[in-house]
This record gives sequence, structure tokens and C-alpha cells, in this order.
Amino acid sequence: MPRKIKIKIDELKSELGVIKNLELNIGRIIEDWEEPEGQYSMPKVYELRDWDFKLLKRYKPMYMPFCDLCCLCTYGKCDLSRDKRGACGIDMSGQQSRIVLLACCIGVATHTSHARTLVEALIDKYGRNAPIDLGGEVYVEAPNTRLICGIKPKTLGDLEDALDYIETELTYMLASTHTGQEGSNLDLESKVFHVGMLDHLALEIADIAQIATLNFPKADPEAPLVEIGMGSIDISKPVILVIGHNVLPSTSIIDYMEENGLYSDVEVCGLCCSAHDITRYSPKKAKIVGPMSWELRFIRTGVPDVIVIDEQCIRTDIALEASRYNMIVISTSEQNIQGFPDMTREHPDVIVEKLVNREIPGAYIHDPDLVGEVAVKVAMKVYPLRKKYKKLPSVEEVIAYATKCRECQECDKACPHSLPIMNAIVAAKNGDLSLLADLYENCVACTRCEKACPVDMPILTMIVKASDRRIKSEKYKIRVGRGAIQDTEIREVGSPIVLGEIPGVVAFVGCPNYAQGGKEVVIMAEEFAKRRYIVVTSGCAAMTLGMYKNNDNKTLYEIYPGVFDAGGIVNVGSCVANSHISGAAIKIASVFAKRKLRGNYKEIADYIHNRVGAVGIAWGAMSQKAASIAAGFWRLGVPVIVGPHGSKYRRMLMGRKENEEDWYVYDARTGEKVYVGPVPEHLFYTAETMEEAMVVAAKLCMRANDTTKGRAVKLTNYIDLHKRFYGTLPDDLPLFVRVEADIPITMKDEIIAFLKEKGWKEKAIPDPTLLEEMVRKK
Amino acid sequence: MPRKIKIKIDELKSELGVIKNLELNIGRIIEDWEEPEGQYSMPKVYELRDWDFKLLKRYKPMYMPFCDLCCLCTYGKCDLSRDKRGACGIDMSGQQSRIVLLACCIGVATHTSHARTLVEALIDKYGRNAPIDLGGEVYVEAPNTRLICGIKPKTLGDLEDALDYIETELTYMLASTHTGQEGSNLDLESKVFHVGMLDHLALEIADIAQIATLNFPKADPEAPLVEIGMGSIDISKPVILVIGHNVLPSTSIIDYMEENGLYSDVEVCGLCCSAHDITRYSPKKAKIVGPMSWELRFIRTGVPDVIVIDEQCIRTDIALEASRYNMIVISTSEQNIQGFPDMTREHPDVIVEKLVNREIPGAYIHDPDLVGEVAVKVAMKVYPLRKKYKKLPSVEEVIAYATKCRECQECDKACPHSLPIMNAIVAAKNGDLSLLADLYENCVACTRCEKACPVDMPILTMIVKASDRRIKSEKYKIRVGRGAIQDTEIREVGSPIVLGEIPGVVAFVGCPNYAQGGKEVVIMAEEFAKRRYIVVTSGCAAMTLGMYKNNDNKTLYEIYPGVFDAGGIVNVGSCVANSHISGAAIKIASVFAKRKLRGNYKEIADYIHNRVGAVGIAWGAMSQKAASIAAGFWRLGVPVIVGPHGSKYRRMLMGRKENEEDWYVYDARTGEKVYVGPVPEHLFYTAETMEEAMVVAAKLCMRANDTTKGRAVKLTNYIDLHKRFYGTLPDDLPLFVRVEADIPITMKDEIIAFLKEKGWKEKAIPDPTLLEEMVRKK
Amino acid sequence: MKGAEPWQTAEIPGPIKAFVISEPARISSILKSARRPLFIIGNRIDKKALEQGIISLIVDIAGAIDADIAVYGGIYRDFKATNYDKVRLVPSMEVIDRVKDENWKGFDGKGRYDVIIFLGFPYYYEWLMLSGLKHYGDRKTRTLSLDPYYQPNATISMINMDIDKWMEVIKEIRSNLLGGE
Amino acid sequence: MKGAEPWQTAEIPGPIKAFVISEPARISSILKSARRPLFIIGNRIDKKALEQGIISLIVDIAGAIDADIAVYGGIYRDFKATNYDKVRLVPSMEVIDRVKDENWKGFDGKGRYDVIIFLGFPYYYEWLMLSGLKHYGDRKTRTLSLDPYYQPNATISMINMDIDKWMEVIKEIRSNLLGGE
Ligand code: SF4
Ligand code: SF4
Ligand code: SF4
Ligand code: SF4
Ligand code: SF4
Ligand code: SF4
Ligand code: SF4
Ligand code: SF4
Repeated sequence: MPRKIKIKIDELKSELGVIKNLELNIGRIIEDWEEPEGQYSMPKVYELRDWDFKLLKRYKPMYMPFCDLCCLCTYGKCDLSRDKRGACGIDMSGQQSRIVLLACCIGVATHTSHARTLVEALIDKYGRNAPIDLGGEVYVEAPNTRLICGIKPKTLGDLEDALDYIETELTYMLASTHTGQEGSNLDLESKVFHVGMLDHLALEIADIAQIATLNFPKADPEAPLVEIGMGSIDISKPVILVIGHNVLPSTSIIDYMEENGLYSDVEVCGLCCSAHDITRYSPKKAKIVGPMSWELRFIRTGVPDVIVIDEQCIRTDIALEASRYNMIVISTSEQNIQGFPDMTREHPDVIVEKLVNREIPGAYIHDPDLVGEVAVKVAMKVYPLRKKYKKLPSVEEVIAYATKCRECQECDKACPHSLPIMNAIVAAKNGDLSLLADLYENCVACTRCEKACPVDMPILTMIVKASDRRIKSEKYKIRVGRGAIQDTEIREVGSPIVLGEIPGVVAFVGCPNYAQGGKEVVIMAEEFAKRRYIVVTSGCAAMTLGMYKNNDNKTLYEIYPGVFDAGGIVNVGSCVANSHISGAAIKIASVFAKRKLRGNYKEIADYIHNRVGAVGIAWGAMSQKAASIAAGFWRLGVPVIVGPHGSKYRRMLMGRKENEEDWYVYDARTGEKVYVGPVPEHLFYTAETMEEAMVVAAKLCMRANDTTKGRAVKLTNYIDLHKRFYGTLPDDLPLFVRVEADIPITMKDEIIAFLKEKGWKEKAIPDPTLLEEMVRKK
Repeated sequence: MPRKIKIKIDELKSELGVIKNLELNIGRIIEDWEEPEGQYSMPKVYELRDWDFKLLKRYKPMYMPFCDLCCLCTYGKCDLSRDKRGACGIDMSGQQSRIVLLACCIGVATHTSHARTLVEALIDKYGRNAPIDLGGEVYVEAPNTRLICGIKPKTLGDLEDALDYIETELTYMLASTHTGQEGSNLDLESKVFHVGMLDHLALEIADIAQIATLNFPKADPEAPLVEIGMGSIDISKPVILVIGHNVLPSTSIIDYMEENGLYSDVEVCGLCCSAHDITRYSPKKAKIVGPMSWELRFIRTGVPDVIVIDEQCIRTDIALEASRYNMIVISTSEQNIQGFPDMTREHPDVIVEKLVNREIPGAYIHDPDLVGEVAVKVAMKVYPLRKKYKKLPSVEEVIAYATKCRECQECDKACPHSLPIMNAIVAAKNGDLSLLADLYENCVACTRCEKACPVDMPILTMIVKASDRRIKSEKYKIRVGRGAIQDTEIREVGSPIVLGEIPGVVAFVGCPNYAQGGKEVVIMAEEFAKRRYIVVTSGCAAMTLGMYKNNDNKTLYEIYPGVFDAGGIVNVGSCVANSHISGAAIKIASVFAKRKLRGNYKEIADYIHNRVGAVGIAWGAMSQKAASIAAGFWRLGVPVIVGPHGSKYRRMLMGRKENEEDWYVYDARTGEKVYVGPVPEHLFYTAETMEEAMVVAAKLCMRANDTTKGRAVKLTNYIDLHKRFYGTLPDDLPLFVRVEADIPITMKDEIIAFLKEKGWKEKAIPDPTLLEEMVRKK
Repeated sequence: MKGAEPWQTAEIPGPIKAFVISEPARISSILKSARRPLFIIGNRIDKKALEQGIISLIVDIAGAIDADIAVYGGIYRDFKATNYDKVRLVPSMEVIDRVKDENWKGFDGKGRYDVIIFLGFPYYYEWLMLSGLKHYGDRKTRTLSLDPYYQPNATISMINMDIDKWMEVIKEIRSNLLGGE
Repeated sequence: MKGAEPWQTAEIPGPIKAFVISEPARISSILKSARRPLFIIGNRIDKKALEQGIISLIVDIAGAIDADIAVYGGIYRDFKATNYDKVRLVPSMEVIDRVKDENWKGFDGKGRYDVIIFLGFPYYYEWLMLSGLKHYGDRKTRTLSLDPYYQPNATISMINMDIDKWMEVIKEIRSNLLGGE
């Protein structure tokens, strides 16, 4: 695919006639980027397929089918159980991989259309030539883009070529899921990886476009702390709640308030990534309610006056929920119109009037600049009426509801977390609301229980009411998303990470579908920060980290610094900021290790896989986007751990530590094949408990390239955690100790004895690579 | 989205430096297309949404959920039964529409990546400036492109802008299916329509690119007749079988043979659309085996020596099936690599050797030009060995297999068509193979029966063996795909169609998942041709029409002319040629009626919906592509009927003839709202039987604009078919008779009596439109 | 219960599944208790059953409970030939679209149907129509599949059985409702 | 059978479903007949059951049939504390990945497991692990869910029952195998 660069020409005469005021897109130009182009600029899937297959040989798909059937075409449904095949010939493995690919395609489509919307709107506003400046110390501004596309984006306009590339490739990948297309489960998995790679590109484009133009913190380790939690919302003012991922409608609310001197008259708060990004835009004004699972909780309190939704991870029944409380909903994204009439071309005051008078069920406004005025005006008009509308029920009302319970247990059976709802209702019937309150922590506020209840018990509302004191005290601090990692930071930590002296980079990312509440994430993050790992975080997980306080009444963000260094807790930002996490790994290879970046995916991925001890923990991963984000890490060779619900992604990528032949690398110095042990052992892994996740994460941070000192540090953490939870040395320890110097000094005797017993032998430490072409000799 | 036009400049000096040999993409230029631009060039979904909602008000989604659950994210599975909602808030209607949207996205992705592959490869070969010439009488070369994109493509290069637009829009639409996005089922349906519109654009681009460059018939009503059927394959030669939709690897086979004087040494035959297109390329040399359902039948005969697969509708277990018979498979599309090693960079002779020696399980070759040489050489080498490999079993072997039957009926329960397999096996056990032979007609050769059988009975092979005489006699003629409809043809039929004198255009399209065999399609097509409808056809359906002979030993193609006129049977070509069917409808509005085309979707669709009596019958529609093709017709207001399996598309778009308020239009002359009756009554409809389909199709050809003479002709056919099957006048007749002159003269008395009894009253005949803006007055 | 698995292996139903009743007596009493019954009949009735006169059995049963019979396609003529006066010529898609509409008052305008009896469709097609009614129909409307298969999306379904057994069942229902052989 | 519906409403299984056995005696004999049994135990055993000593019951049962017990996470310490010598510390994903591999010879290298007993996982998580084994496991390997739920993807499953009832069942299995109370 030819890359394009745009220049402006005022007048040009050509055989086609006189052309004025044109922008010219030039197919190819010798750019002022001194780096020579790699082999794989804007690669097709078959160009990187051999790398994918190397990974898939180590990490074989382990399928746990979520359905025995396929229902994708009219030959079906087809029974694929065991060794059967569908009418089209596909088998269960192919089908599971195909569904993973489909999910990842949905994920990357979501991020790409988000990025496209942002880039187009920001070009409209700031011009195609608005510079991509992500902060003084960020020289490699777009590591994913440089790596994957072979271009170095200087202006907003440059980002469009990368978007074109993603859309074309996505189309190919989605086509592969059609009935009667790709039949090889491994090729389908390679396509999953391809889509994942595209996803990080889309993420990066979206985030750098908004950072560059919207005055977000620019790679600032000391990005400001802002308020988070329902208790921090000032309910004495009109409240506008923004939900979603596209920040533009939200910025227009802030802008309108500012321009009209209403800065302190209206409370603006957000959920999900729009909340992240609106606080990056306006840390002084905007507040965060919480992650996705707070959406219905907050609505059920009756507080928001106006809800502005944009795109992604928004309850699809928002109109219904809002209408119960007479809240007014404005939809702003073409991806999520909600059936509302398109009011974009009406005068703002007309829209306000129609909304306030309930002449329309909601309004769809696809011009973000118009949203601010309408939302603010409506909020101020309807706020005085808020008291009239239904709020939380009284304790007596809760008890009255509870008495209707038939004790049928349908609620328990509908709850995705199998919470003991019926017992709590029964207790409430007897006046004890404490069991309802106990549900709060682990409930994701999905209301499946309510929908299943034959007497329409408003279970979530009752839980919220029973927890009202807790809710009022939900008042915490979170550091706003800082964006990229500075090149200078990378230079400082590059060596300790690659040598293994910083034991690892642990990223807490993704959605809040936690099997046992968000507190587990906080415990894990603090554990790793204390152990001087670099902890990075983004999206809903980053919010979760801000929603628990320690004994000193402080959140992690108030205790740990935001710097990308050992012991930091680094909130990069919203979901799209995950690209800075992959970006940091890429920059370690390029900025620190000076590997060539441009169009050089295989070498960089090989570098990261063998040298950068990073692991992602998506403890509550829920969505298709989460799948595609994970897939992007997989292709870079970075392992991802999910919580129990993550098993529903249908297939893990599991290494087998005992299969010796899987764990050989080339020694780049000699070309010899050298056994390096199972490092990292898995690429995609479901942990049943947080204890398991911590031990496995520590283990997955080991890399073939660790120096003895680094390996010793990593082993110290692995062994230490293992001992803490299990009281023993890990059984597989011999696989990870290559030479005596790897052994942590403090436990030397014990370990040596253990190794002897297991018949351990010393192994070589090569300059590791999976790529034959990286061997320097020959 | 800015459109781009490319020019070449040899040297340009600018502030960026000296640029040589560049192609310049110019943002905007005053094109030499005199037609002023309409409002909706490259429209976003929200720009055409009000049109969609008009259709959706008439034709409401009627859901028949194919599953009670949703399993798309890790909150799930969610029970959506009855009025429940998922954890994300979606309800059953939203979910069903979302799955339809997802299917259509897969469909359009498939066509778009196919088009992209073609356009890129053809540009490589013939240059960006290769002209789009579709035949002397085709002036409106790209009706869909002009209508939707507002561009008039003159060269191959111009097509890329339209592809960019599709990919961007597809990405938005796919994003809408993400968890927590679009919550309105109607907005999801509007997005289905949007995707459908994009699909016809993709189809058109693919077909015009190949017609323009590959010397296909150019809108030729007398396109040549070629051979179709297994019996027409010369098995005494090496046989190369091509399967799929992308013709380029196939053309390279023909080219190689020609260039190397091997023209008559190798037999080249095809399945699915690659077969259509290779016979368009080389009607003298290539033959057609049959539609998709012939794939395993043909393989099970043991005949093909080499199988070259490209993309779409190819059995995903092709490698497995081929390996049983030692056939050699070459995969050529990145969408369907099949796990084979990438041999593209090897020397052809090396590939040949490795394939022939079975050193590799198959080869992936993504350079189509390389495929021809390899395929031909391999075929010639392995052909002499063919006899050694397993062929069809003998009768005795069939009986021996049958004796293993446990009579468990698992085969019957697995068969998507509930064929009486067990009984046939039991009969075979007793030496009677006739019941097995009876299965042939209705069997789609999916082998679900075999996979379900506990004793691994090779049921399909046994059916094929039992039918071997029939198979040898499968030797028919089909007219190759002619491509577009000429502007001159449109001018001639425009008036009789719009006035209703040609009773309708009936299109037989889509896949071969027929509930009761392909013969029904032939019967229906002949019925309509005899009644002097214009019968058009494409894809697998067009092949089916060629696979039955009448008493004179002739197929329909040998009896009816290929002209787009009353009584013609017009094979436009492969699936991508469906764009010429929508294109013909669009051209009636533009070429005949002189409505503005450029970026003027709503007016044209309104015109077609109210004036062009066209209906599609996709009797065996199976795929996601079939869904997106149908959706493209829906947005143009053209109804589509599917066979029983089509019910698995999960939702119909049903009108309610008795709801008077649904059937009003504006009279464009006066602005008055006028009742016009339920014309057409449904937009998407499953017919249980072919009799039903014929009656309903005749009815769905009525349009609000019919003149009395035209309506009389249409009613004649409707009543006549109804009487033939049911012996009575149709009950709803009063709704379709507006004035006495509408009544067919031959049945006048009977009908007038009937109408009186029903209390019929005369109605007005307006100049119909659903668009307020089309009212000329005011 | 044996036979209470979907006849087509893969047509797995959701959480709401048919109540299985195969005893002719119980089916008869369900039919008898219907206030406004409607038969919807398809064109894929087993050939053997047709030869053995199932159509007149169905018409007898319908007559005994004063049911409408909705039918379309080739088989209509067979029903018409019985001269049963409540045979309605209407395509299956159109009738189920109306049946689920609470404002539809039946072919005679006298009120909603309370028991809808299905028979004679391709298995998957009936499965889907019943699915539509399961999710979108009025809860008070019950659907009953009289086919020789377990149809999980009906409110009440028979089990999978062979044609001979099925004919016996249908005959017994007829005689329960009408008396005589 | 009552109680033989998926405990989580929507976790509908495919055509192949567990054989339901809830009688302690029959389960005991299945366990007794196992040549190489393996328990895989999760961290979500009901609190009440834990308080009532279910762990020692499980260990007794395992001991009676000489079974390995695979366990990981916090509950490992409880099992370790019983001093049963065949407690294996291994994460659930890793053990099921190996169990389905025909070349894996068990923790002691002595051969494949023939009966795999699951207990104590989140319902959906066990559902999925069992699904993996259902489709990819050796046909000769049988899986048995001992949880108080119907687990359709097991080869053999109990029905949904309350904790008290479950404790009785487990106790009875124990006494069937070991004698005594
Ligand atoms: S895509 Fe294949 S497995 Fe799925 S329903 Fe269609 S034929 Fe069956
Ligand atoms: S709202 Fe909470 S308690 Fe109810 S089903 Fe969802 S997670 Fe369970
Ligand atoms: S579903 Fe409703 S009625 Fe049944 S136990 Fe739960 S709260 Fe009570
Ligand atoms: S794949 Fe999902 S939607 Fe399809 S049948 Fe299975 S559970 Fe239902
Ligand atoms: S997308 Fe919605 S309905 Fe589907 S599984 Fe997820 S939460 Fe449930
Ligand atoms: S191969 Fe034919 S007989 Fe066998 S299941 Fe498919 S359609 Fe039925
Ligand atoms: S599935 Fe096999 S054994 Fe069973 S009846 Fe059919 S052919 Fe016979
Ligand atoms: S008509 Fe259908 S089956 Fe045939 S090639 Fe096209 S999509 Fe495939």
C-alpha cells in the first residue's frame, strides 16, 4: 500500500486544467526520517505469519468452547461437538478461533472508527497540519505507527494514512470469518494477531490525536490528581453525566460552560473512558464517577440530570433506565444513536425546549460542538425538577419490595457472579439490609437478576439503597492519564528492565468484570509496586485502582509516584492509551536498545518477547475491544493474564513447560539453538484467583535475556510470592535457574538443595532470538 | 470524505524538496461530469437514516430468534428470552438485529476485500489509467458508484476512492455491534441497510474492474453458451479444479496453458463464482462443474488432480477431503490460507516438486501469476497417478458399508434437510441403491450425516456412487455472465417496466441451500420467463438454472434469450454481478426517467421502490454475503424472498396489508397523502414452498406507480398464479385494484362481483413518493 | 425424557423449553379446553401419513374444537377438498406475524387465538416460527406442536416418534374428541 | 429431571450433555471403579460447606480411591494441611491442558487419568473447563462434577441442590467408600 503525504499547492496547471487551492497527496516522497525503511511497512498478514506461527508453536491454542454449535449461516445450526464438522467443513478449533477473530475484528473496528472520528473532527478544528507533539521528552511520538506503518507522523493529517491501512486490513481479516473461508485454526489465530497489531495502531492514533490537540497532560509523571467516586459528585448542582469513549462531546460541555461563565454552575462527571479523557482535558472541572459497572448504580441514585452518551461500553438500555428517572439522554455518536431523532440541524434552543418538554424521547446530535450548549442548558432547566422524580427508595420501601419475593432463586441463577441474592432479599424481608449491602462489592450492576425475577424486584436499586452510606463515602483521588512514556524515562529504565533488574512491567488494564470485586486489582497492583515492578494501568482498571483507600485514607495514586520507573503506578489514560504500554515496550527496543523501528515488526517483537519482562493483567476483561488489545500484546510476545470470566474468551494460548523442544532460541552470536526454559511460559492465561495471578505474573516476567542478576531478582519475587501463598518453593524452579548466579542469594542454600534433588543442570545464557535472520554470524 | 483524483507528474519542485516520478492525489477537482452533485455523496449512515426509517415503518422487523442467548462477551452468556435483557442492557430485538448487522458486515467485508484484491492486482497489471469500458452501449458504467459515491469512475484507479469509503463506513458499522454500542433495534436495521448499500458498491467495483480489463463479455445479451455439469468434464486429461470467487489465479492457469501450447492438454473447470468468471474469461476453454453444493460431490468422484482455491464459499475442510484422494491443493488468497506453507518466493519448479512429492501438505501462493504455472505442471505430473488413488466404491463396497449401519438415525438428525438417509442405507444393505440415488437431488453435500455417524459411514460417497449414471449425464449449457445491462436496453424497457406493462423483473440469485432441490428454481424461472417477466440471475442460482433440461433436452439458457427484456433469462454473472441488477434498477431511474443520479440515493431509492416492479428470489440463500446483498436491495426498496432455510436469517421485514396507515404516499403533484395499497407488501420474506414464492413474487411486483394497463397485467399474473395453485381469487385483491381499469379484462365480471362483495371502493392513483421533499408543489 | 431432544441435533433451545406431553388423552384435553384454537399447517407432512389420511384426521380434530386452519402452498387444495369451512388460505409468515400481535382479532375478527397448533413444516422452519412466538407472543397464547418431533420452542410439544406411532396418537386424539374409531 | 438444568440460566449446553447421577451410592461406585482418578479443586467452595469440614471429606474420598488432588490458589494450604500425600500444587488451566493430552502420564508419570472429578470452581469456569475436556479430551476419560450443580459438560454430573443436601451426599459418598459415619 503506497503511503501518502499531503502538501498544499495554491495553483497548479496541468493537462487536466487549472486547479486552485488544492491539497495534493503525494504517493511517495523521501521523508526527512533518516531511518531506513524495514521490510514490513504496512504489512499484510502473510508477511508476518511466520512470526505468528513461531509464537503459536510455543503457545498452542487451548480451546474451551463456549457453545457446541455454530449458528453463523443458514446451513446451521451445526453441531461441532468433538470431532464433528459443520456443513461448511469447519471444525471446533476453527470455529473457536474464528469467533475470537470476529471478536477482535469488532474490537479493532470500534477503536478505529473512534480514532477516525477524532482525527476527522480534530483536523476540522485544528487543521491537517496541527503538529503531533506529545511532550518535550517524547521524541518517538508514535512507536506503533512507526513500527507498523513505517511512517513518522508529524501532523494530524499524517495519521489518516495509518487509518486507511487499518481499515483495509480489517476488511480482509473480517472477510476471513465468512462461511467457507479460512479453514486453518492456526491461520485464524495468526489473523487474530494481525488484528491485534492493527488495534494498537488504532489506539495510538486516537490517543496521540487527542493529546496533541486537546491539551492533555503530555507524558507528565506528575499529572494532576482528580476526584473519583459517587461521593465526590456535588449533587446540589445540575449534574451532567458523560458516558463512553469519545471525549469530543464532553469537551464541548466544558468549553460551553467556560465560554459562558457557567464554570461552577454545573457539575460534569463521567463514566468509562470519556471520564478519563474529560479529566485529562479539564482536571479542575470534571470528575469521575467510576468504571462501567458504576453506570446503573449512579443512575439508580437518581442524581444525573442529563446523560450525554457517546460510544462504546454504554448500557444499551440507557434510554429506558434514564426515562424511569426522567433523566434526559443525548446521543452523539453514529455508532450508538439509540433511535433518537436527529436534531443536529435544529437550533439549540429548539432542541432544549423539545427535550425539556419531553416532546422527543432524547436527541441525537452528531455535531459535538452543539452538544455542550444543549446539554448545559437542559441540565440547568431540568435540575430544579430533579427532586420531584423518583429517588432511592426508603428502607421501608426496600422491605416492602422484599416481601414480594417468591424465593424462586431465579435471581441467583441469572447473576453472572452467582451472588447470593435471594438470601439477601429474604434477610431484607426481615428488616436486615446488611446482606444486600454485602452484595455491593462484587455486583457489576448488570441487572440480569432484576430481569429474571418473576415479581420484578428492583434488586439493584435495593442493593444501592442498602449501600447508601458506602456510596456517599466513595470519594477518592486518581491521577489523570499521563499519556505516553518519555524517551528519557525509557532510557533510564531500559537497561534494568532488559537486564532483568527491574523485575518487570505489570500492566493492569481492561474492563471491570471482576469475579470477586475490584479490590483484588488494588491488592495486586500494590504488591507489585511494593516489589518495585513498574505498574502501569489504563481504562476501567485504572479507575478501579483509584477506588480503594488504605489505612491512611489514601489511594494508591496518592502513595505511589506516576513515573515510569520501579515502584511507580502509572496511569496512562483511557483504553486508547494502552498503546503507550505497547509503545513503551517498543521504545525500549528502539530508544534504549537502538533497534531499527521502521517497518521492522518481527525484530522488535522478537526483542520484546525475549527481553522485555512485561505482562498484562486484564482482571475483569469483558469486551471485544479487550480481546483485540490483548491480541496486540500477544503478537509482540507479551503475555496476558485474565480473571476467571476471561475463560469465556474460549481459548487460551498455553505453553507447556515440560516440552523441552518448545523452549529453544537461536543464540544470535553463534546461530546455535539453545534451551532457555519456558520464558515466558504462557501467552494468554486465565487465573482462577488473584493469588494465582500474582505468582504467575511474577513468573511470566522472566525472559531469556535476563542477566544473572536480573533473573535473581525475578526469581526472588516469584519464589517469595509462591512461598507466601503455598509455603513451598515452586516445583518448576529448576527450569528457570540457568546458572548458579541466577539463584537469589538470600535463599541460596535452600534452593541449591532443592535443585540438586531435582537433578538440575546448568544451562547456557544466549543472546536470544527466535528469528534465524537475526543471527549475526554466517 | 474528500474524494481524490490522481494525476502523474514527472518532476515537481516544492518546499519539501525535489520529487520525481510521483503520482499525485488531488483532493478536489472540477470533474468533467456535468451532473450537479447531490446531497448524499459518500453518505454517513445518519444522512440516509430517515429514508431507512420510512421503510422500516412500513416493513417492521419480525424476529424469529435462532438462539435465546447472546454469547458475545464475557458477561455472558446472557438469557434474552422474552423480555429479558443481557448484562449490557440489550434485548432480544436488539440482539437479533445486531447479529444481522454482523452477518452483513462479514458479507460486505468479503466482497470489499475481494474487490480490493482485484483492483490492486489489475492496476499492477494494466495501470491505474486502464479505462472502465463496459461495452459500447453502457454509458452509465457504474450506477451504484455514481449514486452512492458521487463519482464517475473513468479508470481503474478511480475505483480506489470508493473502496476507501466502503472500508471506512464498514468499520463504523462493525463498531456498532460492539457490546455497549447501538441499543436501538431500528438503528441497527438502518445500519444493516447502510451496509447493504455499501455491499452493492463493492460488488460493482469488483465486477467492473474485471470486466474492464479481462475481456469478459461486455453487456452482451448473446454471451456465449458454455458447458456445465460433471458429465461435461473430460476426465481423460489432467483436471484442474478452481473454486471460489477471485478469478485471477484461474486466469493465470488459462494464460499459462495458452502461452505454453498446453491449451488442450489440461482440463480446467470451476465451482462457484470462480467458475462463472473463468468462463467469462475463457468460454472456449473453461467449464463449470456446478454451484457450491457440487464441491464434495465432484471431489468424491476422485476426478480433480489439482484444486486451486481462492476465496469464499470453499469447504474449510478442503485440505482434508483432498488428501483422502491425494489431490493437491493450492491456496491463493490471504483470506483463506489453509495453514499451508507460503511458497510464493520459491521457484515454480521447486514448488511443483515439493507438491508432487508430498513434501508439503499444500502450497500457499499469493502471487496469482505464479499459480498458473505451478497448477498446470503439477496437474500434468500427478495425473498419471490418478488411477492409483481411491475412486468411487463399487456397488458391492457400498453394500458392505451399509451393512455396518446401526440404524441409530443420527444421520437423519444431523441432515440439515432431514433427508431419509437411514432408510436409504438400510435399503442399500439389502442391495437396493435406488433410495440412496433418490437423495441426490435434495442433498447439499454437506457431510453432516457422515460426521454424525458412529460408524463413519461414507454416506455422501455412497450417494454419489448410487447416482453415478445421473452424474455422467450432467452435461448442460449455461450462458456465461454478460455483465451490465446496456443503456439502450434500459431505455427500451424503462417505460413498460415503470408503467407496469412488463409485469416485473424477477431476479434469481444467491446460494444453493435449497430446501427441496434446485429444480424448483428452474420451474419458477421458466414460469416467469413464459409470463414475460424479465428474469435475471447470478451466482450459484444462475448455475442451477443451467442444470436442468426440458423435454427437448435443452436448458433454459438454450431456449430463452439473454436480453434484458420481457421473456429474457439474463445471466449477469458471478455474485459480484448482482450489482448489475441493482444497477439496472438505478439506471431505469436515471437513464430512462432522467432522475439525477449523483449522490442522490434517497430520490433514486424512492423512485425504485414506488415504480420499478423488481423482486429478488434467493431461494437457497446461505451466506453472510447473501444477507448483505439482500440488504442492498432492501435499501433500494426492492423486496427479497428467500426459501425456507432463509428463515434462519432470524428476522423478516414484513408489511401488514391491513394497516391502512402504512400504505400512504405523497402525491408528488399535490403533496396530498394518498393511500396506494400494500405495494410492495413485504421487504424480506420467507416462503415455505415454491408455489408460495411464485404467487408472492408476482404480488410483490406491483408498485404504486403502475398505470392501469400495467396494474392489469400484473394482476393478471398474480390472479392467474393464485387461481392455478388455490383455485380462488386472492382475498386481498381489493387492496390492489385502484380503479376499474386496473381489472384484467379477461376476468372482469368475476372480479367486479368479488370486489363488490368485499365492499371495494375506488382509489386515486398518485405520482407516488415517500419523500416530502419530492413534492413539486409548495 | 426419551425423545425429548431436538429432532435436528443442533437445534438446541434456550432456557425456556416446551412442556412435553405425548399422551393423546392429555393433548386432547388441552385441545378441548382451547377457547380459540388455530391450526397452522405446512407442506411437509410425511408422505406415508398423507396416504393414511392424516388430513381428514386433522380436519376432524379441528372441527371438533371449532378451530381455524391456516394453510398455504400446495397442500391447501387437500384441505379445501375436505370442505371444512374454517380453512384459511394464508402464508405461514403472515399468520405468525399476526398471531403475535395483541391487536389482531383472528380471521373472523372475534378475538385472539389462545392455542396455536403447528403441524407439517420443515423441522427448523417450525422451530424458528415457534421461537418467534415464544419470545414475542402473548404469554397467554400457548403453542402446541403436533408434529412427531420434540419442538422445544413450543409451549407444549410431543416427543420424537416414528410415523406409525404418530398416526396412532393423532387417531386417538381424534377419537377422544369425536368418539368412534 | 428436576434440577438437571444448568445452574446459571444461560449456560445452555450443546447436544452432548452430562449423564445425571445424584445418588451417592452410584457415584461411589463410579469412583470406586476408577483406576486413575484425579480431583481438580477450585477456590470457590461454599463457605458453609467449608465450615462443615468438606475438605477433609474430599480428602477422605480421594484417599479411599487413591486419587491425586490438583489444587492451586488460597485453598491449597487447607488441602496441604490434611497431609494427604497426593495433593498436587498446579493451576487449573495447566492441569486441564495436560489432562486432554494423550501423551501426558499424570503427576507421577504412571499413566493417564480415567476419571477427573471437579469441585469448587465458579460455575461458568468449571462449565468451560469441562467443555474443553468434552470436546478435546480422550473419550475414555470421564469427567465427573461433584459440585452441587448440574454441570452439563461433564460426563457425569449431579443435579442442582442446596448445600445441606450436598453435604449429606458427600458424606454418604465418603461413608460408602470408607465405612463409618
Ligand atoms: S458457518 Fe459452517 S458451521 Fe457455521 S452454521 Fe454455517 S455451515 Fe454450519
Ligand atoms: S446486578 Fe449485581 S446482583 Fe444482579 S445479576 Fe448483576 S451482578 Fe448479580
Ligand atoms: S427472582 Fe425475585 S422472586 Fe425469585 S428469589 Fe429472586 S428476588 Fe425473589
Ligand atoms: S454460538 Fe452463541 S448465539 Fe450461536 S447458538 Fe451458540 S450460544 Fe447461541
Ligand atoms: S454482549 Fe450483552 S447480551 Fe451479549 S453476552 Fe455480552 S452482556 Fe450479554
Ligand atoms: S450430505 Fe446430504 S444427506 Fe448428508 S447431511 Fe448433508 S444434505 Fe443431508
Ligand atoms: S448414523 Fe450411521 S449407523 Fe446411524 S443410522 Fe445413519 S448410517 Fe446408520
Ligand atoms: S451464490 Fe452463495 S454459495 Fe454461491 S458462490 Fe455466491 S455466496 Fe457462495
